[in-house]
Amino acid sequence: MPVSSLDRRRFIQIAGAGAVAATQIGCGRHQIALGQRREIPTTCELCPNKCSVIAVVEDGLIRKLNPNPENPKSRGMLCARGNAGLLQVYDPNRLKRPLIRAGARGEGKWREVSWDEAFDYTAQRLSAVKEKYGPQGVLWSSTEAFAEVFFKNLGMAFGSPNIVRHPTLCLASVNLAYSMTFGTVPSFDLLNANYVIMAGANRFEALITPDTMDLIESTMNRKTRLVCLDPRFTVTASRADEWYPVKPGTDMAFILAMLHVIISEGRHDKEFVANYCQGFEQLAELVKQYTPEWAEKETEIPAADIVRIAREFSDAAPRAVFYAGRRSSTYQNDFQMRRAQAILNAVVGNWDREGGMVPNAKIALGEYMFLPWDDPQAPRVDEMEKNFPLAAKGDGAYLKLRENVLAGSPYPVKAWMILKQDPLNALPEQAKTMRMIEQMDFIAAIDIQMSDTTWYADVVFPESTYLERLDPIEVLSGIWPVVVLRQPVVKPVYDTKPCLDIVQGLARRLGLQQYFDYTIEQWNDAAVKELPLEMPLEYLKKHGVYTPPGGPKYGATLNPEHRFVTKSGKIELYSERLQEAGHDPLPVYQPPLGPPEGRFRLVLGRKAYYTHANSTSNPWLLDFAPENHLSINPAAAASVGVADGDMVEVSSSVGAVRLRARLTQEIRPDCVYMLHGFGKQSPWLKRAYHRGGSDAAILETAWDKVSGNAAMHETFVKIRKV
Amino acid sequence: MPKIEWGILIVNYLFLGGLSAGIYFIAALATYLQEKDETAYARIARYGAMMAPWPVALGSLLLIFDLGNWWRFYKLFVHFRWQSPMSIGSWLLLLFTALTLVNFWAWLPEERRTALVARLRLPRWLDRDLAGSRRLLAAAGFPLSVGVAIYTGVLLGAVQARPFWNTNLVAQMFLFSALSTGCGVLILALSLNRKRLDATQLRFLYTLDICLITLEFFIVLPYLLHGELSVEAVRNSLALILGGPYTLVFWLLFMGTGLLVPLAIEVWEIAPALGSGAPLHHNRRLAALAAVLVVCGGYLLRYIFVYAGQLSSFSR
Amino acid sequence: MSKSHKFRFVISGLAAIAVAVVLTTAVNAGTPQPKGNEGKGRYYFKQTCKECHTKGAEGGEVTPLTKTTAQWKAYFLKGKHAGGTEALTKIMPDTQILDVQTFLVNHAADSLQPETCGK
Amino acid sequence: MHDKRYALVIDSRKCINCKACVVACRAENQVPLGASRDWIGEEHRGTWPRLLAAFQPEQCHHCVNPSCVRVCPTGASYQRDDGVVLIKEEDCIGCRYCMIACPYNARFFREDKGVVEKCTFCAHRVDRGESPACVETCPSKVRVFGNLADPAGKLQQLLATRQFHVMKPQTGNDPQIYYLL
Repeated sequence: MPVSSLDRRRFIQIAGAGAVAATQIGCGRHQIALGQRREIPTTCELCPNKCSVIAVVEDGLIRKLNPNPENPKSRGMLCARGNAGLLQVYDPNRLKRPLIRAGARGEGKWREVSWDEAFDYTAQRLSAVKEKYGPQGVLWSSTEAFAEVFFKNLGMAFGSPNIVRHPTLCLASVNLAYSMTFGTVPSFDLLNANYVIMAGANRFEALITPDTMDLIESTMNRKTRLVCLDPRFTVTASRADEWYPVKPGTDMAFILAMLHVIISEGRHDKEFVANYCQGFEQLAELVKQYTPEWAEKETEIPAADIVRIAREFSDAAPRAVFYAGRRSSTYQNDFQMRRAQAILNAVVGNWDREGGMVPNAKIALGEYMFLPWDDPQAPRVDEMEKNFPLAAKGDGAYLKLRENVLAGSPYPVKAWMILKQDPLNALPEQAKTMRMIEQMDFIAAIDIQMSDTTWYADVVFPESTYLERLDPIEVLSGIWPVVVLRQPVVKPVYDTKPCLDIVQGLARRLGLQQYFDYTIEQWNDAAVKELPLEMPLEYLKKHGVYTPPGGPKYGATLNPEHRFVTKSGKIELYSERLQEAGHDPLPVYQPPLGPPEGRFRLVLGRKAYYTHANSTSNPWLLDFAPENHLSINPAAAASVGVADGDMVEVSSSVGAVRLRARLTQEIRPDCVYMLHGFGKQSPWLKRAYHRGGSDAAILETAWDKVSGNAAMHETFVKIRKV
Repeated sequence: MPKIEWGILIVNYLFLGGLSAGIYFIAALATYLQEKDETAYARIARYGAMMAPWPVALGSLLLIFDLGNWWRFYKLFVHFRWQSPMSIGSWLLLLFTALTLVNFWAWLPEERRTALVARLRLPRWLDRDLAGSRRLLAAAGFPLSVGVAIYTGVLLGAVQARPFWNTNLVAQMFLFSALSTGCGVLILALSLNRKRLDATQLRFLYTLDICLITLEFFIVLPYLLHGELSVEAVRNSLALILGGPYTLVFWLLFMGTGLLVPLAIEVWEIAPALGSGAPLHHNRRLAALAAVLVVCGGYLLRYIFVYAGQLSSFSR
Repeated sequence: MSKSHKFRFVISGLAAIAVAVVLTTAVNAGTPQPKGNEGKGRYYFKQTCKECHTKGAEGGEVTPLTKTTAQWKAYFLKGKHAGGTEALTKIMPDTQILDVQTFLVNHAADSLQPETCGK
Repeated sequence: MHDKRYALVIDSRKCINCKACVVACRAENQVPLGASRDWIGEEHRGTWPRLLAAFQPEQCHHCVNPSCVRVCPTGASYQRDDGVVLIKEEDCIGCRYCMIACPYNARFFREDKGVVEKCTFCAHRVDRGESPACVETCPSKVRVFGNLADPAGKLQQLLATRQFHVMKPQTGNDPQIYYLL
């Protein structure tokens, strides 16, 4: 019998939010002629996909967000979060005006202040830290956003080397592995591929545009064969033609065995390899040892299937891809696993071919030329040069950075500026992040809601939500790139400001105004001036998105003249740079540690009802999963005496959370799973407050050795009924 | 899984509507049957006339208060929709309630009537003797009371989305159950009369009730048999009372103490009179017990059907 | 040429020699990167060089990817512009040359430029 | 035969249970918090590692013989000529008979207004020439909305070339959501 997870019949009366609140707020503030209906195109900000939306505004109130079909990346869709985005604007619990902490940190006593006071106070506290510890004593951390550039620039102009961005909690290992192989990170043409292998990527639950839509289209039209490797029976697994509950951490053995079959049977694209790749001989030599029979023991995938999949994959090439996936590192050798993927893709010659792996096309935007500043005097506190010499230095390495800040080495960092980020939930080992917060003399956060981390700030700057502000114009890269505009569809409902205004307010008081003497309009004017449009800005305001004509193009790099942005100028199967840095120049397999007796591997994933840890308080979304559970196989649950619905304590070496157990056949018995984004401690996140548990509290600190990316599957937990 | 939308108020309403219909029907029968140009069972007729209006009036109020917008209930009488059992039922209820009130008036002793008119400052023309119309009112009551009683079952039985209900046997079941509860209330009224037990009238009610309970029993049985031999959805829905959440209340409380036990008591009561025409056992307590059990059984039947029916549905 | 100009010319000449010496050492030593300000270099490159070095313009398109690290190092060692006909110092104040060089070398065709998420 | 008969064809295999349709409907129709006019039915079965998970978008089926309309005592529930089943809020007395009569449990009771509510096929949008919000927003384009009476329309085309089933046909309601197999 179908079980609906949703209790629809009688609605639960929850005080205050939604359309009712919208009506109340809107009527008070804006004098707009009744009956006026406008449709304003803009760009979503509920997740990193940045889909194009059309806001329907009636009487000054946002009534509905519709998908904008003009954007070929979002393919005329808007997901649950995108549809729920308008409640960000009308959330009665959002940040409404600047706040300065009045009680002890975390006590929740705030004083509403003017913007001037917030700026003055922050500038004074930052200057004090700078005086005592130097500009490097201030850490600037941010998550990806169109306006992130302003915040980052303020940190750099301030003189701090310690700008830490989100990639080492995100895709750093993928990006680095593909960059080191191809000189760039390509997209995967899932719409036209005939054979797709996904390992650990859950494209049908964690949505990525256009990949999700393309893959469902191509697989469900029985055109594309989808092979899925995942320790959980995800929605992606349920839609795959073949699913293998691979032993966690052994994906690389599977890939290497595929390479073994393909190369030993001469199934690789010999011409492509000869013309575009270097290091094939060393690769062939390396993978000789990785037989399918060996891989079967590692992965628990039958050798015969590995052989068959390798043959089918190479037969389908170039319309065959081993999908890179989009997640943070799983294990400490994640970079090497990603390299193995990249190499597998390279040798079957799917590079820059329809249905293959395609380098992202570019659209050049103009730049507003602001004055450059001096380089920082101090080295980075995370010592990127020493620890991760190959990684993207401007991003930093978050976990290593936290270690060094806590150790006060090589120097003290005593103030923390945070943009749109919730490190308490985003980083493993919450207790350590809390210690980092505690050792800060000063913390200021720019956010739209009172996240757990913002709760511990000394000053809170309320940013206008994405529907209330003009952001820098951006290019969304891809096989078919687009230019998108995010423009305000309503005036700010509360006393909030966009990021640039906040940055400028601070810059003025820090004596850095000369680096920010432009408006967002000037910035955007400069950005669009080279677009092949007559009135580019007007066009974008009207359409929200500019799509270059002609559609996807393939094969631009497939000429012998083309130089890949690698050391050799070729696709580097074998990497000298890796060798120089002391890493394996070719991916060498290391078996993962198995769970000790009585413990389970904690595996993580995302579901697109929520973006990371930041939309669980949205009333239109929360009822899809009002709290997170511990998913555990019944056989495993029986071994620890846990029944469905029992409250359990999930503990690791760094912490414990309490959750209800949900017994499910859809997970390997040696793994347990919990959804991210729960266990909120900020009371202002009213609906999410104290629901479920935060995975950050129990994840242990571990990172990928090459990229510094947080490794999220290295934690073994104990389960105890309470 | 569907949820319960119609709750205890509706159970009460279906029960009370049926109860009034039953009382009225029995009383009308008592009025209509004559011996030597006299009403054969005058006390039953009078008790019935006095009691019949109130359950249905209360039930209708409950129905109205169960509405999401009770002040819009007048809309029921702005429209007539012949396909909607509820629309037909509303009109039936309206007519029936009016009839019970007129009948009440016709059976009210003169001095009380006059006093009531004076106390309530009713128009003087109301103070009129309608005793002569009692047989006419009784005759008019047969179709209306049967209509109301059967409608409470049709209301459920007409819903093809609920396999538990979707058989015409539900309407008959509710009809006989309604008449039986009416009988039960009248037995109770007679047995509570301190003066004396009127053997003739009581035997009339016992006999009638034994017939009604037997009829009801032989509708419940085919309901179960037919259901078990019917399509999958109906079989599945019967599982609610044959091994599901309502099994105990159905078999033990309804079939057992609500149907068979009172039947047994009543048979025992009139047993001496069966062969020889000897007097009844005349056990006042047993009579009251049987009556209460019959009434409770009728209530439980509606409870079981309203709740279990809503939980039943087609699976695909 | 005015006195101050002459003075600046001399100084820039000296600076160029100094830079050249430093660079020669650098190239000879192997891989050390120039220690200018990359951000400023980018700014000057866009402000000055991109005037002529864009697609269709008189100088033809030049980007950091136009040359490899070694080629850029050699180019700046030579310090000649416009097909070797003109000193770089005529185009750009000498103080900026090191910055531009740093930018170009750091982003040369064979440099390590891992991509990131967002910008 | 009317020249318009709106209906939905749903390719459930494409449904990934992302709930975009549910939230789009909530926003478009200002559905009260906690309630939904459309939802995703889920089916999970099997034993590790042989498993199945299937999803089925559901909402009002806008039946040809809508039992909800039949049982409504006031005529608040009615059907338009184009097949769309609607509720006149001002005529709804809140008796909830229609909810009980609906084989699909597609209706819910709105306590703040005391009336019954359900999917309208976004009639207000459709009348403007747009598609229902759930149809428009769907990432995998599971739902195809259109005019069944149009012999050359996309619905007839799909139904002519694909196998399909409808839910609970035994009720005789003749539901107008066609699920492709």
